[in-house]
Amino acid sequence: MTASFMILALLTVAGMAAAMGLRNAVHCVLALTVGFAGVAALYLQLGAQFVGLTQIMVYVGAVAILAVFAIMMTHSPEPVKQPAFSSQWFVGGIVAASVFAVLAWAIHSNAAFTQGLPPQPEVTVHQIGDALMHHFVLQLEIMGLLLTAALIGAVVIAMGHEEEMK
Amino acid sequence: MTHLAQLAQELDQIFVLAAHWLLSYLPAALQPLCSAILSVAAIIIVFATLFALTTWLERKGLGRMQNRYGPNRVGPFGMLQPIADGVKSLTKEDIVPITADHAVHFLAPVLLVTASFMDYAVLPIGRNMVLVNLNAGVLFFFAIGSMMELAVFMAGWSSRSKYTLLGAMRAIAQMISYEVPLVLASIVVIMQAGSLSTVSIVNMQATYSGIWPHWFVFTPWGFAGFVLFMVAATAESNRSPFDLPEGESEIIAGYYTEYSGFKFALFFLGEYIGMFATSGMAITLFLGGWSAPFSFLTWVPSYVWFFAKLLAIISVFIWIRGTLPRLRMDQLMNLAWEFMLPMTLLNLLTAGIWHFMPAGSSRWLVCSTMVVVPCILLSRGLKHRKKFQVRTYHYSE
Amino acid sequence: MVGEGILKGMAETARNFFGSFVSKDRLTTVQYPEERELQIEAARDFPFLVYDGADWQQGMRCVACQICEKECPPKCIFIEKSKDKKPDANGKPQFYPAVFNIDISVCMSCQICVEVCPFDAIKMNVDYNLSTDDRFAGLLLNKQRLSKSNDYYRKIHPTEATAVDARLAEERARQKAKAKSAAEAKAAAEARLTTTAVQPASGEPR
Amino acid sequence: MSSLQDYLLLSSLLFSIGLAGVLIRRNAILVLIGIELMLNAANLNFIAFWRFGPNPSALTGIMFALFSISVAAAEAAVGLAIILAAYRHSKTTDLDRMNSLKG
Repeated sequence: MTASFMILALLTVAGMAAAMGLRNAVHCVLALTVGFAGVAALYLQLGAQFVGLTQIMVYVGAVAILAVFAIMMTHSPEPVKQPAFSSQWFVGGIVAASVFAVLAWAIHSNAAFTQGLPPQPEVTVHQIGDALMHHFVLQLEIMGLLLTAALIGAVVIAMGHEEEMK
Repeated sequence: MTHLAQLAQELDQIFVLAAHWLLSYLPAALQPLCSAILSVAAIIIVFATLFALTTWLERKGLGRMQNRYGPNRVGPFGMLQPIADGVKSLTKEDIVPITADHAVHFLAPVLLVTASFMDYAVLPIGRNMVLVNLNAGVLFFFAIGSMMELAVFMAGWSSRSKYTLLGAMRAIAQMISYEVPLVLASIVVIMQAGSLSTVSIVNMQATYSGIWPHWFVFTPWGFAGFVLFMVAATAESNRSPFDLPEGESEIIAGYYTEYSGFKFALFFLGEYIGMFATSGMAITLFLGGWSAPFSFLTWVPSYVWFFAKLLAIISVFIWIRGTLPRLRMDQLMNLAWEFMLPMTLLNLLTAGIWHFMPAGSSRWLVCSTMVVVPCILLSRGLKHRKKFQVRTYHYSE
Repeated sequence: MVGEGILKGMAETARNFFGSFVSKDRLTTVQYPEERELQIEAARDFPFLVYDGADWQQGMRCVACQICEKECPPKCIFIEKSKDKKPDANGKPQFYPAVFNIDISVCMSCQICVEVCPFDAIKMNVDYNLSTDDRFAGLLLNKQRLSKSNDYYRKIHPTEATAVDARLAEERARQKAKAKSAAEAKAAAEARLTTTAVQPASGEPR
Repeated sequence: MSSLQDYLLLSSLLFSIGLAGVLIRRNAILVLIGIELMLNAANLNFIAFWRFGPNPSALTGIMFALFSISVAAAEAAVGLAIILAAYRHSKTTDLDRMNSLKG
């Protein structure tokens, strides 16, 4: 375990935990961006430069901003005095903790995962583009279709009815 | 003759050689770290100085356009005015609203300035003068640029004021809307260059046929892309005529209304640094980066050309600011989605056709027509639409 | 086509930009501390107190009647009336202001104090170089800082000052004549009382 | 050098945090963000397996992560739009109070 991995992992976990634990929803989103940036840095550390930068662009630049907008648009004017957590929070906590316990046990018991880092593969953007255009072209087209459908669907759902606007 | 050429080359690489010479005195283990620190420090100092110079130039230029003198008291021709402003903002009281979210209020300008300085990591400001030659440099640039929206939101939200929140919402809406044409306009260059690395994009343009360079701006799609990129860049950096987020007459100063003293100066700095970075990216993508405009001028050091182009673009920014009035919010959004977006998409198509047509005058004719005619038709159509003139107020009923 | 108007506007600003270097007439700026524009005569900012003669304490016109203090809308004038009387410029014993302060950070330059003053003692100044680094004491003008000579008044508002001077001179002449006639009548009465009257001083214009 | 195990542990921790958020938060938007967290954890796994796997030049991990990010972006947009529509209907984003299925 290297020092840089430790720092990044701590940053990511702290950001994500704060995102799920803080009271103020906007603080949650701001903490979330720290977590996203940490994950992006881990991608960069693993040599996946393109994915890391895409992660920053999509998550920090778009998803976080979108969430912030949604929070501002659904903000109730009076200060909310209710608890931030659901009434069955301990059930959820137990479920999450047990999931982590099982996963950690499974990972820990598998000796195949303790191997060291293989030499850094040279991945250029050119190769990614080639792969997208040749081997993965059908998936790319489906993705484009999905994104278009999502765009139109989101606009239609969020737009509401004309009568409601007036 | 060879002696002269060697001298020119040494002058070109003088900063690189100086850095190497300095680092050679350090132990080998420390060299990569110290090299990075040296480059970062150089970038910060150079562009902070350029920021100071630009504020002076802007105030002088705007003054002259309005038949005034501009600052002329501090130093010769008022050139020390930025220093006086800096001292003033440093000694001013730092007022934080009592209801503000203090941590976020403090972090917003820091994040903005950090993000805008990080943009320079991939800009080649001279031959062999780039901080990191990332394989996905252009993507890095836009990813970092999208972080600025978050800083703007933090500033606007944490101040707990309706003006800052309105300003931040305007700014984010504007930045998101114009990021689409900004990225789409630069994609034509990536298509042609076949690379996301800024260094190889510049290297590709630094060749000459006859005396003319192969800058991408000297093609139909390149020129259209450059113009669209610059319009979107103006909106991205909240410059006039797209300065709605800080429209003084409506919302005081937008998202940094509640900032004072040095934090206000940081916002100012961040905004200008961001503007230089986007201009630098426009130079890298379309204007040939550090390459000379004519083949017989290649003996001039490369960084001189970069900064000459940067200053030229800054002057145009100032000129536009002195000329155009601010847009209305609906005009701004309509321009982005109804004019810029179709034109950038069309430009993509044009670049593709250019790539597959044989070189010659027919290629020029077809591609120019493909860009110019839709531009004229689209702008005429939008101008004659009645929707632009009539405004209805939903909330007054 | 979009862009035509923009180019036209840019040409216009460029013309102004270069024009301002070529012809000095375009520049409307006055370089303030070195050059100053002539002030129009009716200019005003804050009030001052007028005194006659050379000594500001001796010739103070103000008699501390406190009308201006009562009339001042933002209540920026503070007057403390003296206990004793001192002879004024005409030699007549009058009350005088022991304290006369104007807080010019409060004053709104409305000139009501000037209009209500029956003694032409308070007038409007034109001095605008009043910046100070002490915003409390520096902007509270006391009696000494407020006092300006009548010559100064004549210099800054010539037309108005001439009218005021003429009126005051007339009034003083009348008073003097009145006093003189009263004295003469008194003398005559005394003369009549002590000796047999020869000729009463009649025919003096009243 | 950190091993694959460290990355997998980290990603399972992130997944659990996201799962806990989904299960215990009341705000619908934060629940959606919890789902994004779980997707991120999965992406981290993809990248880690690609990097430590036997054939990194095949780029499959990177491709899967890229597609996954795109799907996540689409999901966030649609999900937030649904939350906005629900908010317009029930005037709340509190999941404990959104307990009616009537249209």
